[in-house]
Amino acid sequence: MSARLEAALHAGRLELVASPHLKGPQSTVRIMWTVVATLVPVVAMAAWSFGLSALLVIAAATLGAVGTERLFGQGGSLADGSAALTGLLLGLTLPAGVPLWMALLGGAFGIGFGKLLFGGLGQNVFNPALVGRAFLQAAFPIALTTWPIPGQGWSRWAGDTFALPLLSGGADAVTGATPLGLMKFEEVSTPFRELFLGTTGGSLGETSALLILLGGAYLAYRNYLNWRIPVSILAVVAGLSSAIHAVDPAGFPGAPFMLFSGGLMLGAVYMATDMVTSPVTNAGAWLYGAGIGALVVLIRLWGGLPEGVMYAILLMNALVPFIDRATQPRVFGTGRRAAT
Amino acid sequence: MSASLPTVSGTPEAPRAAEEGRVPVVPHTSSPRLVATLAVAGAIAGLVLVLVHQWTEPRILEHQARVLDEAVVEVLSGPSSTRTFFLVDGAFTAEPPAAADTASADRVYVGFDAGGAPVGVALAAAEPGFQDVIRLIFGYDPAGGAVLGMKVLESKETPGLGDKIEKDSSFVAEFRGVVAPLLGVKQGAGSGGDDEIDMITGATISSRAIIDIINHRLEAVEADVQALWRSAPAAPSMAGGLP
Amino acid sequence: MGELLWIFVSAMLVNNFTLVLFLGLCPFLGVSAKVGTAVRMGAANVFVLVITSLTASFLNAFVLVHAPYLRLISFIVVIASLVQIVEMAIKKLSPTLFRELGIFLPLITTNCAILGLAIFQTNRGYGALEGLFFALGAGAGLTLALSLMASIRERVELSDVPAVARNMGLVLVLAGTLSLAFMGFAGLFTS
Amino acid sequence: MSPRVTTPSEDFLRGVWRENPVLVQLLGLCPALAVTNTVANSLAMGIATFFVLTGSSLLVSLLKSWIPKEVRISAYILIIATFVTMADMLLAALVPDIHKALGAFIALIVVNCMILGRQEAFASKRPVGRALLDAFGTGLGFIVALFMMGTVREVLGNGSFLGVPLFGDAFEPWIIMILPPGGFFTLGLLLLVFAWWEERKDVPVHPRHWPHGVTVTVDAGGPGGSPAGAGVNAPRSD
Amino acid sequence: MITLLDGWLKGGFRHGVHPPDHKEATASHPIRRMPFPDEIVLPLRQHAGAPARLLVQPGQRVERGDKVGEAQGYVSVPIHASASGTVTGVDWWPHPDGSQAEAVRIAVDPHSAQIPRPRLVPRWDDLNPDQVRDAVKDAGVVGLGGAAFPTHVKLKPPEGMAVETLLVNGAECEPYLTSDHRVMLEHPERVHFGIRIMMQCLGTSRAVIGVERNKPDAVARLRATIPDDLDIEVIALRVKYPQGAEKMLIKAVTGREVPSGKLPIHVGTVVQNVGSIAAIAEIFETGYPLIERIVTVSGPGVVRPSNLLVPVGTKLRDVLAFCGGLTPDAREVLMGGPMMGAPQGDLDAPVLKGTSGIVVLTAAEAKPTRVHPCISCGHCLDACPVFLNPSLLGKEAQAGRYGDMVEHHLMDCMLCGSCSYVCPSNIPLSQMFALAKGAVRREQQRAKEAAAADGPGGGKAA
Repeated sequence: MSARLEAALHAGRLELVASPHLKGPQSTVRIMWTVVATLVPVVAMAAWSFGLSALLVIAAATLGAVGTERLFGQGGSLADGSAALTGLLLGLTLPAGVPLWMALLGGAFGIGFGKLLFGGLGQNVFNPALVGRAFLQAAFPIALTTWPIPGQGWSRWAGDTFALPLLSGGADAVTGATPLGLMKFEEVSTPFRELFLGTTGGSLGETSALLILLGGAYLAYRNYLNWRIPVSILAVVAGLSSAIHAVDPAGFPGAPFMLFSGGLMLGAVYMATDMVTSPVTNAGAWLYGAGIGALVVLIRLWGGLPEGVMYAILLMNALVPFIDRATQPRVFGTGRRAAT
Repeated sequence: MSASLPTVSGTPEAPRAAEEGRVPVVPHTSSPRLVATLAVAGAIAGLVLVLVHQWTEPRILEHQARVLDEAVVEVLSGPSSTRTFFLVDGAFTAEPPAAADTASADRVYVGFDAGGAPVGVALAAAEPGFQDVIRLIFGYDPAGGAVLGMKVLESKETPGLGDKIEKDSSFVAEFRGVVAPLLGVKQGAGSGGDDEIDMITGATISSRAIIDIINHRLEAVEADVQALWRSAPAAPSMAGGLP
Repeated sequence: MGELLWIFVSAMLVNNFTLVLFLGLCPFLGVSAKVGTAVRMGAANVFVLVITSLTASFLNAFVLVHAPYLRLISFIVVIASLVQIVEMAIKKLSPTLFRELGIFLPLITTNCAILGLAIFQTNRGYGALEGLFFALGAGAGLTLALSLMASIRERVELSDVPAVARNMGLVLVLAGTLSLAFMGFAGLFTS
Repeated sequence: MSPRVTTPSEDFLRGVWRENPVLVQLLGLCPALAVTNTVANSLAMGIATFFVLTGSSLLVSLLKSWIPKEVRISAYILIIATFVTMADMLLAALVPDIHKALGAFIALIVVNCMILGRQEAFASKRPVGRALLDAFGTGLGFIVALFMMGTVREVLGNGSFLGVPLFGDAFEPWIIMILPPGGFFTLGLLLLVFAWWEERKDVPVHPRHWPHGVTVTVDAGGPGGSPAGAGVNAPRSD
Repeated sequence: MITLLDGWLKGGFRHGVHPPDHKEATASHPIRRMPFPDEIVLPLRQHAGAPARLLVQPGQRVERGDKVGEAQGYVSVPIHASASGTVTGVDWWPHPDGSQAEAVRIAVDPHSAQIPRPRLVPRWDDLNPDQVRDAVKDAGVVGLGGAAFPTHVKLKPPEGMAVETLLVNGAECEPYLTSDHRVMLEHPERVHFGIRIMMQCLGTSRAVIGVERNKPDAVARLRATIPDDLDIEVIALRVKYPQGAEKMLIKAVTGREVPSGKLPIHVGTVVQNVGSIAAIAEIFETGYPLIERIVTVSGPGVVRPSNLLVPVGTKLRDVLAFCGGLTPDAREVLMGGPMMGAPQGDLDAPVLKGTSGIVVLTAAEAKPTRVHPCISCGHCLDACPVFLNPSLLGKEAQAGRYGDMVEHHLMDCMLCGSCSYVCPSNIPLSQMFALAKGAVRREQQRAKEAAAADGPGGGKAA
């Protein structure tokens, strides 16, 4: 045997790794960063609609999330992209004119109390971005429901962007209303085309249904989100609101309005599908989505708030452990479920 | 709380332990003695409470009456005297028959000016708001059909937002002289009608609840109040607060 | 009917006893480690709450109009004894039911949700029927909060919770987040 | 469990800090969360509870040899309820505004198991002086905890302390802090800080039945026996 | 509805994964005989069940095909010398499973013609089933698919259980491996002959050969050569891992699920690897015992991928050297396929009867080592062919809750590795399950022994 061959057969550099020795194409890090990437058009749209304030608000929320993860998270956990995604999503749920310090605080709270306290990525029960959003909503209800009018130009600073920490802005912003607010409190409906393209008032990321649907479709195609969740949410919202609209057309809006107004698209595609906080089983995904859809309709039509997507998702997040227990797959060769 | 107390009810074991723990392990005391002890303790407790009650009750009642009186005076813009009318058998009367249950009967408070002429009726009402039941009192002029003033007595609306229904003086001021039934409009979006109330931005549900409470209340007793008004109620014989 | 529905929904969701009014925190924090236990605890709570509501209605209507200062004492004494009697009756009549629910009963009697129900019901001037719906709503809300918390904690038990959060800190934050989520129900069925 | 001999100062100080009823033993959480949205309410609730606790402890300690074991819990509750009713009526007569703000939670002092716990664990076994010291300490600890909660919540939630504005008009209040979730979060935060502090001191954190469901007893009764022994049937609540 | 589903499922099972199969590297390489190496190492433990009992002493001369170890008990088979030579020692030697095992070392006689002793070829059609089974056992035949379960055991269905269908496993779902493929392609008549013998032995009249659709030439060859007198069906299965697992194959072919903890015979089937079938046929064609087997040597880390006929006991080193050695970036040498194969740290370990392939991976294929937390994506649930919840099991494994894992059907896990393959966080799920299963088995064994030690009646309390 030649020396070359002997060298080539030397066992010293062989790795001993447990099977399987092949690895599928999916990677947690890639999933997170891809989701971030599909949000770029949505962010761009927000900037186009609401001006540079939009970018600053999103940046502040992201900084809050990433900074908290860096300070209190496990070493290297920033690289998985989940904290950045949380911050980005939180930013997209905020109005353009919210003071930057609030966005930062929301990001920090969401990551700190919504994620790190549970042990970090994968362990949390509630969607951290929505925990941050719900905290801000409860803490600063007025700032969080002050909606600058979109389409006022690129370089406009909206509202209270530069308010000093802990202080309110006090700027007299030109404010508009969201389509849902108009519907709930003034019984004015918004044309469908505006809803679909996103030229209406609202949170930074909730206005363009089109871009969100495109991003979601790509993620579903790559299996980076469970398509059953958005499909069941949207189907239940459409079905319930159509039925209610049929009974009382004057009192309740129809399905197109319900689907394309408010944060439903962003919530259904990007928030409810957060893998960590949604059911692990497919049957559970259907139930979970249906529950979110039903709660959204309940809160929007009969609740005190114009919008209920955030609360619907948080409430169903709380039910996920329950749903997971109830929908375990039936184990091969048994009549029984994997977990009881 | 029991996070720290060992007998907490949580695990099935704990109650079982509790079960066993109930078996008396201490020297037995005779039943009459037990009953007697508790009876004596109860009697002493009752006695103490009656004493404290007798001392505090007049003060508490006085305070309650004062609060109500102040509210009535506020929503009727300072009448010189007021008088309570009870709804008995479909009509308001100042002195209900002895048999009537005045404790739970519906009532209104009529305010009179210095000359003894009635200036308006104050009505209390309550309905669910955003968070919980809102209780309020408002003054009403049956002749002109106008609300004279409104004061929230109790609410749990969101601090800083919904609680503006009682803390926002411009909102409260809107209820002076507005014609019923009231109509809530978005701030600045009204047509200037004399039945319009500008709702609070961001607290639409709470604002609307106030308007609804007043409208519903008036709807329910309007006829009886008009009847009372037509009967030209008399001022109390001596000026003063509510009975 | 609408008012009864509102009383029920309000007690269960909008003003949830545990998550908004902080009543019944004892089982919520101490007991909610297993879903099965939590659900049975909730059921036992519903049971005691209904008894309490009926008792309070009776006491309010016939006894306490004459001696309001004895309210607290009579609530406590009468409810505790009544539950004790019912417990003994169940033990005799249905040992199965007793095993399922009965063991919780003595621990619930002086739970502050029970006394809270009696007092709130009195303060709001609810009659017997309204009180019953109030009790059912409160019980449903307690059961919901308990079982949600329990299922979440079963999941969190498998997590790598940081040491500082194990000292009930995480449980309180969880409760806070649930309470935050329940804010979504505010204003339900009022407009 | 053989009673360890304690000094009077130990009896007093224990409840104030090291075995703080709220922050360490997690007792009396219902009022600690429900009424601490302002400092004034917190103090009022703290003082009312202090009053009930000391009154009950005094009486229980005085009567301890006359109260038969079988009915002692009922007797304690009767005593506590009497004091609570007195407190309720006195507050209503003297400070009606605070009484209105605290609402039903004054009556609920009855089911604050901290109070019953002290009777069962301490007052019923000790001389009057020690019982009073213990009640003072525990009551003070309760006031301290409620005061801390109330301070955090009012300062952040309203920008004021005891109603006095601290930051001027431009301050943006964190309304959540005076809402129910804020109560949970504030207490959660305090517990986190406490745990972090304990950890930093390298003292093991109080054992609790977390995360594995194993209940570990913390001697709530302190020296002299925990409620585990005699008081298994003791009613508790928040 | 059920039948509709079954129709849709025909030729497949639910879940599973689709790793790239890489069969093209060797699928077209005909089987070549590898020259005899200088030394043969025959571990006495090569099959499931009791190891063989040593029959030879150092210094003893053995001829090719002679027994060096005898079966020890019913679930055991003998081991035969795969080359003529001299026994140089019986030593502890690296075993492909990573441990050391007692092995017979034979210095191959370079001057020998390596022609086995002449043997009587039994006329199979004169033998009753018991005699067939004895012959199979005596020839040391085990399942060649990897599990190495003694074949004769499978040939005897338990009392009162009838075999409806003989299922021949030609799925070969592991990536890279093509040894079964080549057997079906090059020796279809041997496969059919083996089926004939087994059908007679099992008393069944129906056989089905399941082959994945990525081997169309094998399907065609087998179909074309079916003897007229036999009821043999060749089914082309959808390509999916782990199609070759017994229970999956049965589900795919018959639509029936083998009950948890039960054997294929409970649904009236016996599954036999196509290589083992060919080996049985060979016994009755040539009289030779199982002393050599077809091994696929493949993977990007091998210079010349090949399908080789290798004497059992040949060291990996020699096999790889014959294939041109390893490339400089070779990182992992696997015995078996890349999904379930065992990594080799010592190339002195020999090829065993159950070795279907040697796959060498380079750094490019090796999976990343950084493990991220489980994000509950649920991909593992979609992959698990037995419908477990690997996500939950993994968390329980991490918390050391083996009891909960058993409740959640850990023991139904067949360690196919599908969950680990799809896991985006690189969590070594199947490794954790293997450890847990081992721990649970040991615990059960200990409990059983403790119960036995207590004596009859005394063990009740435990």
